[in-house]
Amino acid sequence: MATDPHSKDSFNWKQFLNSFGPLLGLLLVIGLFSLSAELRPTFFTGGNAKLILTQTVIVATGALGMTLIIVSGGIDLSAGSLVALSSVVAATLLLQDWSPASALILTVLAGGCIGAINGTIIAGFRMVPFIVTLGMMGIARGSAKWLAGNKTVNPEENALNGIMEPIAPQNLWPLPMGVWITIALAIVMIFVMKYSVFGRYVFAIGSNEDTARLCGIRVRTNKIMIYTLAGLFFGLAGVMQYSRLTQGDPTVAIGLELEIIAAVVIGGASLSGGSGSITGTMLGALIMGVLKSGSSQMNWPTYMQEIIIGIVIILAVGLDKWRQGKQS
Amino acid sequence: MATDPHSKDSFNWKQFLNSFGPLLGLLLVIGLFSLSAELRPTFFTGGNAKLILTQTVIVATGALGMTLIIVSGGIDLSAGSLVALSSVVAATLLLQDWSPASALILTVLAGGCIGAINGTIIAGFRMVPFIVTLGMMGIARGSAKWLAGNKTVNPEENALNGIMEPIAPQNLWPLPMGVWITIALAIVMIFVMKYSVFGRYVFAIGSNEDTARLCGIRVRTNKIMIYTLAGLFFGLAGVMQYSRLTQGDPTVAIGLELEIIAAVVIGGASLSGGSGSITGTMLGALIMGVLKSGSSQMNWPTYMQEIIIGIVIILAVGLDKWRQGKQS
Amino acid sequence: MTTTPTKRLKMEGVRKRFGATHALRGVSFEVGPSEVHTLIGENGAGKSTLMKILSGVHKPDEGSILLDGSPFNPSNPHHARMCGIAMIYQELNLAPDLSVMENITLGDEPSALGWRRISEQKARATEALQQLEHEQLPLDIPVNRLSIAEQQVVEIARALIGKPKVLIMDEPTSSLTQVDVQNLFRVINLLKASGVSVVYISHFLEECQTISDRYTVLRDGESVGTGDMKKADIQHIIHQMVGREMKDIYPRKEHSVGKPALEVKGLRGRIKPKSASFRLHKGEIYGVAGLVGAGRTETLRACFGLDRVDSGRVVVMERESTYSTPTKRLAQGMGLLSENRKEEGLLLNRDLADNLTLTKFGSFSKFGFIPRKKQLEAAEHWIDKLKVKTRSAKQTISELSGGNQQKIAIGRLLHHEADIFLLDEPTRGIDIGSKAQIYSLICELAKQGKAILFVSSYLPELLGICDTIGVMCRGEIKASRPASEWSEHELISVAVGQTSDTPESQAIDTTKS
Amino acid sequence: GPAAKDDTIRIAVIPKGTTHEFWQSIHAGARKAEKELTAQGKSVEIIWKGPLKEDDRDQQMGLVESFTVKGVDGIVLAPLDAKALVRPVESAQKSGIPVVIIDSGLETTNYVSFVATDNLKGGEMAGNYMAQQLENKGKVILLRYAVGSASTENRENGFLKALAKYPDIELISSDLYAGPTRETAYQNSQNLLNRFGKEVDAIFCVNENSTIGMTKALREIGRGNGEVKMIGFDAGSQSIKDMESGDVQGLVVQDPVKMGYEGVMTLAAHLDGKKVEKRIDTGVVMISPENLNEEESQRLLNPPLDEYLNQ
Ligand SMILES: Nc1ncnc2c1ncn2[C@@H]1O[C@H](COP(=O)(O)OP(=O)(O)OP(=O)(O)O)[C@@H](O)[C@H]1O
Ligand SMILES: Nc1ncnc2c1ncn2[C@@H]1O[C@H](COP(=O)(O)OP(=O)(O)OP(=O)(O)O)[C@@H](O)[C@H]1O
Ligand SMILES: [Mg+2]
Ligand SMILES: [Mg+2]
Repeated sequence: MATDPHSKDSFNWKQFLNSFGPLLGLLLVIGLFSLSAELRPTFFTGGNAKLILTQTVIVATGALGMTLIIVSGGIDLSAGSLVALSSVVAATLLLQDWSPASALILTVLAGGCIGAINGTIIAGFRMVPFIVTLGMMGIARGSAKWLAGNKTVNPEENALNGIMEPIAPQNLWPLPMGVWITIALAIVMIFVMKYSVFGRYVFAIGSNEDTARLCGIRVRTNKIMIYTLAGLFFGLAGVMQYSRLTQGDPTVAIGLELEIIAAVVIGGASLSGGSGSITGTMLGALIMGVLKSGSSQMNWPTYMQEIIIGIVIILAVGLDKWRQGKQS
Repeated sequence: MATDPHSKDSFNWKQFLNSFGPLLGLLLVIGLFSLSAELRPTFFTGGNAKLILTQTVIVATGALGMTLIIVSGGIDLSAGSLVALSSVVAATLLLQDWSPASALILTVLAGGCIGAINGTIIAGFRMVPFIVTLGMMGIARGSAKWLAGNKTVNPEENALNGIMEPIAPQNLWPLPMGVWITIALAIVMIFVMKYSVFGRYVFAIGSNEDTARLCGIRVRTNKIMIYTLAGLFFGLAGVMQYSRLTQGDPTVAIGLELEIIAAVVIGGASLSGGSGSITGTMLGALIMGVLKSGSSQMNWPTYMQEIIIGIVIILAVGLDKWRQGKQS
Repeated sequence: MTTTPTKRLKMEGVRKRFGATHALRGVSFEVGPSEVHTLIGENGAGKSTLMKILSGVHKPDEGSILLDGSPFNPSNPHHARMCGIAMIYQELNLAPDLSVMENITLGDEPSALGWRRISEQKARATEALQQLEHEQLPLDIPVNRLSIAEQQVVEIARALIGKPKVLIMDEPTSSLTQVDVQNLFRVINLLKASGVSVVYISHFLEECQTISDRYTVLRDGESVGTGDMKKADIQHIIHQMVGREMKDIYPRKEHSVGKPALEVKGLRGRIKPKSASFRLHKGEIYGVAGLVGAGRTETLRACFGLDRVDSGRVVVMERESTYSTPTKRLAQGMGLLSENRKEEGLLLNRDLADNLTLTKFGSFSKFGFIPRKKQLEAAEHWIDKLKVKTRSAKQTISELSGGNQQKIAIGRLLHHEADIFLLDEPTRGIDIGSKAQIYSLICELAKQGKAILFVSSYLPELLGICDTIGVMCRGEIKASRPASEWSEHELISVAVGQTSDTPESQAIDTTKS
Repeated sequence: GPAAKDDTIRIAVIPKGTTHEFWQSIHAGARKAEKELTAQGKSVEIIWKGPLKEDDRDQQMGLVESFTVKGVDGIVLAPLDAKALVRPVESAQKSGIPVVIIDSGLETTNYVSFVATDNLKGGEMAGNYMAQQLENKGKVILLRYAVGSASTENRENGFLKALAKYPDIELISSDLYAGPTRETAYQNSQNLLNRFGKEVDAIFCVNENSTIGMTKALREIGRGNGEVKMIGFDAGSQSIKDMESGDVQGLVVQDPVKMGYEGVMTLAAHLDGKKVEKRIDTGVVMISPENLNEEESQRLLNPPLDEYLNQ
C-alpha cells in the first residue's frame, strides 16, 4: 500500500502553519499599525495593551463557547442576545440584594439553561442550528428587554463591578480580573478539546455526525452538552459585560455573535465543523481586538474601520484557505 | 424493495404539504390576530392589507435573491448593508441630477456588481459564503456611510419616491408600484427556478457541488451568476428602501439580512442547500410581515414582538421538519 | 459447528417499512458462535436494512431478535455496541478530520475520568492495524488524506478493537484488492477461531464460498433459502437470489475495434499519476487493473479535466486536447462514472429525473427552459431500460438501494449519449443480476462503437469482458496486453510491481488489439 | 497622563452617533470653537469620533478609554448612557484628562461642566403647546425613542408632566418606541396610526427621526395638514419642509451648534486654568409656523454647517 504521500515532513509543516497562521496574522496586524509614526508612541504602551485585552475579553469568552459549537458543526446566532440577557439577569439579581458571588453563579447557570434549550431543540428535533439560534436570538433579546422593563438595570456599586475595572489605566499591570479568568478558562479548554474524550467527540460530531452516531457516540447528549457549555460561557461573558457597563443593558451586544464567529473562524476553525482550536480562537479574538482598537485610534473616520475590518476578515480566512491548499 | 405501485395518495399529500405548509402558517398567524376583538375592526381592512404588503415588499424582494443563494447552498449576510448602500447610491445619483429611470437602473446594477464581487470571491477562491459576506457586510456598510458623507442623502422630490408611496391608504387599491414589481418578479423567478436550466443548476449545485462539477455544470460561473442576480435584487430592494424613506440612509436595514433569511427558511428552504421555493419564500416574508405589523398594532411592547417572532421562526421550521419526517 | 443447539443470534419474522417501501417482509435468520454466515441477495433485497436493525440504527416494525438466547432490542448503535455487536457499514463511515488512531477507537476510547489515555489508545489502534497487516499506516494523520482502500482498512480495524461477539461486515471488500481481501479473510478466520460470529455481506459469490460456513438468501425482503455454503451449488444460490437461471454472466458480443478515441501519453498529475500512457479505441473495452493507490482514479480524473494535469498529453478523437474541464469533456462526448457516487456522482436529495438528465438538459430544453414532461419521459425510458427498482421518476434518489443508485449514475452517461465512457469501479456494490446486466450493457455499447475504459479491482470481470487490459502500478501503466494473454496471477504480479521478469513490461505504448 | 510632545491642545469630541443632522451641528459648533481659538493664537485640534455602531454604549466607552490611554488634553462627550459612561469618565478625570459633558446627563459630578439643553423643560414646552393647540381637550399619542437615553427620557417625562395639568386630554398610547432609525420610526408610526389614526388629535415625537417618520405616516393617511396636531423635537431639514407645508404644528428646537461650541470653549477655558460653570444651559425654543421665518428661528434651523465642516 503506497503511503508515500504522508511523509513526516509535510506533517510538521502543517502543524506549524496551523498553530502559527493566526499568530502571523496577529503580528501582521500589529505591524500594520506600527507603520504609523503618529500612532507608535501611544499604541505600543502597557496601558494600550491592557485596554485591548480588556476590550477583547468579552468576545474571547464568548468565543470559547462558540469554538465548541463551531467545531461540532453548529453555529450560535443567539450569543450576542444571550450576553445582553445575562447582563440584565446579573444586574437584576444584584438589585434584589443577592450577593455578588451568587449573582455570578446564577447568571452563568442561566446562560447554561438557555444554551441547554438551544441544544435540546437542535439535537432533539434535529433542527438546523442556524434557525434555532436565530429564533433564540429574538427570544433572548426580547426577554432581556422584558426582564429589564425596557430600561437599563442599575444596581448599587458592588464587587462584580470590579471584574472588568481597569485600575491604573496607563499601565499594563495589574490586569483586570476578567482577563485572568478568560486566560485560565482558555487553558482549561485547550486541555478539554485536546485530551478529553468529550473534546474528541466534539470533533467527531463536527467531522461526520452519522459516523459519530454509528460509532456509538451519544450525539444528542453530547450536542446538548456542547450548547449548554457554550451557554455557560455566554453567561459569563454577560457578567463581564455587566461589569464593564456597571449596568444591565438589554440593548447591548447587538451583532456581537458575528464578531465572535469571526474570531473563531479567523482562528482557523471551519464552519463546516471538525476543525478549529482554542489557541487559534484566542488569537483570532485578539486580531479583531487590535484591529478595532488600532483603527479607532488611527484618526480614520468610522466608516474606514468598518471597511477595513471587513476586508481583514475576508483576507484572514482567504489566507487560511490558501495555506491549507498549499498542504494538499 | 417492494415498491408498492406508486401510491398516488402519499405523493399528493407530499405535494400538498410542500406547497401549502407555509400557506397554513400564514393563515395561522392571521387567525391569531383575529382572536383579538379589539384589533379585528382595524386589522381586517384593505388599508391594513396594503400597509402590510408595502412594509413586506423590501424583505420580499431581498428574499427573492436570497432564495437563489440559499438553494445553491450559500448564504448572504451582506444583504442588509447592500440595501442601505443601494439606497444611498440611488439618492446620490438623484442628487446629481440623473433621471429617475437611470438612477434606478444604475443602482440595481451597482447591487449586481457587489453581488458579483461576493460571488467571485466565494466561487473563485472556494471560500465559505458566511465569511465572505460577513466581511462584505462591513465593507458595504462602511462604503454607504462614506458615500453619504456620514449623513443621510436627501434628493428633491422625484418619480422614484412614488414607487412605494401608498396612495389612498385607507383602501387596498391601488397598490403601490413596488408591490406590483415584486409580484411580477416573483412570478418570473418561480418559472426560472422550476423550469429553466439555470434554475436546475442552482438546485444541483446546492444539492451536491462535486456532482454538479462532474456533470459538466460550470459551478464557478453559475455561482457568480447566482450572487450577481441576488445582488441585483438587493439593489432593487435598496431603491425601494430609498423610495420608502425618500432619502438615502446609510444606517438603515441593520439586521435586515436575518429577516430575509428567516423568510426564506420559513418558506421551506433548507440552509444546507438543494431545496426551497419562491412561493414558499414569498409566504414566509408575508408571515413575518403580518406578525410584525399585527403585534405592533396589538400594542404589545416591542419585546413581545421579538419573542413571538423568535418562537414563530423556530416553530415554522420545526413544523416543516416534522411534516418532512411524516413523508418518509 | 453449524448446528450448535444454542444460537448466538436469532432473528425471526422481522418486518420493516420505509414509507411505501416494504424493505423487509418477514425475515428469519440464525447465526451460531464461531460461524461465518453470508447474506446474499440482489440490490435492495434488504440485507443492509436487516443488519442495521441488528446494530440499532433502525427499529423493526415487527419481529423478534434473540442474542445468546435472550431478547435483544437495541435502542441505538451505542447500545448495540455495548452488547457486543460491531458493524462495518456499506458506505464508508469515518470522521474525515480525525486521525487514523482516533477513528479506530472512536466511540470506545480508553479513558480515565473522561480524559483520554493516549498511550493505550495508540496500542489498541496499532494492534488492530497489525492484525490487518497495515501497521505502516501513520496513526496521526487525518483519514481524509488516505485513499478509499486505506480508509476501508481503518473501518475494519475499528470493528476489531471492541472484541465483539457478533461482527457484521456489509460489503467490506468492495474497495479492497486481492491482497487485502486475503488479509481480511485471515483475520476473519482468527476471529472465528476465538468464537466470534461473523455476518458477511458481499456480491462476490466466490469470495463468500471461500470464507463462509453458512448462507441465507434474501429476496424482496424475505428469506428464501438458507444452507451450508461449502456444499452449496452457486447456480442454485443465484437462482434463489434472482429467481431465474444465470448461466453466463460475461456476455461475449462481437464488437470490432476502430480508430483511436482516447490517447494518453505520459500523463502526470499533482501526486498521481506519475506517467500514464495508454490508447483506447472506438469499440474497445479497455480494462485497467492495479492495486489500490496505484493511481487509476486519479488518471481518470485528470483525463476528464477534474484534476490538474502537470504534464503529458491527452488526445481525444485524434485531436490534441490536454487541458480541459468536465464541461468541455462532456461536450466532446466523454463521460465519467465516479468511484464514490454518494460524494461525487449523485444529487442525493433530488429526484431520479433530474439525476438522469443533468448533463444534457439541452436535448429537450427550449430557450433555456425545460419541459418537465419531456424530462420525465426521458427518465422513464432509462429507468425501464436499466430495470431500476423505483416507484417513479419523481422519487428522491437517496431512497433507492445502492445498486439502483449506481444504475442511475450509469444511466446518466447513456442519456448523455457519450462516446467515451470512463468507468471507475462501475460494479462496486452491485448484485450479480445487475452486474450481468451492466456487463451486457457495456458490450452493447462497444458494439455500437463506443470506447470504454473500465477500471476495476475485481479481476474476473476484467478478464471476462475486456478486450485489452492494462495494469497500473505506482502511477504508471506498467503493461498492456490483450485480455486473452493475461492470467489472474500475472495481473497480480505486475500490479504489485514484479515487472522486471515479464518481457511485456516494455509494452507500455503498444496498445493494439 | 503623557502630555502631547508639541503644544497643540488636542480635544476629542465624542458624539452619540454621526449620521443625524443634529450631530453634524454639534460637529460644526466644535469646529467653530476650534477656528476661534486658533484665531486667538492657540493651537487647538479637534478629534471628532463617534462609536462605530450608533447607539452602542460599549463602543463609546471604548472610545473614552482609548482617548484616555492615548492622552488627549481633554474630552467633550455626549454620553449614550447616564450610568455606563460614569466609570470611563471618572477614570479619565483621574488620569488628569478633563471631561465636559454635552447633550445628555451623566450620573456623577466628577466632570468639568455639563453643557446641554434643559430637556425636561423642552418636553414641558411641547406639552403646554399641544394643550394650547387642542384647546385643552383631545386624544394624544406619545411616541417614545429608545430605552436608556437620558435626554429623550427627560423630554418624555417633561411632556407627561405638562399633560398631567390638563384633565381633558387623554393619552391613548405611550408604550411604543420609535427605535434607532428612520425606517423603524416610520414603520412603527404606520402601525400605530393604523390602529389609532382615526381618533387621535395630537402626537408628540421626541427626536428628529421619529418626527419625520410620523409626519410622513400622518400625511399618507390623509390626516396631515394640521388635522392631527403634530409636534416634534429637533429640526431636520425634512421637518422644516413639513412645517412649511403645514403638516407640522410645532418643533421644539435646541441649539446644537452652541452646544458643540460651548462644550469645546468651556473645556479650553478650563485647560487655561479659568473657573467654569458646572451647568450651562444652551436653551430651547418652540418653533411654530408663526415664528418660522424670524431671524432667530432661521439661525437655529439652518445652521451654517458648510462654513465649518467643508474646509
Ligand atoms: N432510509 C430509507 N428510506 C427509505 N427506503 C429505504 C431506506 N433504506 C433502505 N430503503 C429501501 O429498502 C430496501 C432495502 O434496502 P437495503 O439497503 O437493505 O438493500 P441491500 O440488500 O443492502 O442492497 P444493496 O446490495 O444494494 O446494498 C430498498 O428498496 C431501499 O430502497
Ligand atoms: N485527498 C487526498 N490527499 C492526499 N493523498 C491522497 C488523497 N486521496 C488519495 N490520496 C493518495 O493517492 C493515492 C492514490 O489514490 P487511490 O487509492 O484513489 O488510487 P486508485 O488507484 O484509484 O485506487 P482505487 O483502487 O481505490 O481506485 C493513495 O495512495 C492515497 O494515499
Ligand atoms: Mg446494502
Ligand atoms: Mg480508485
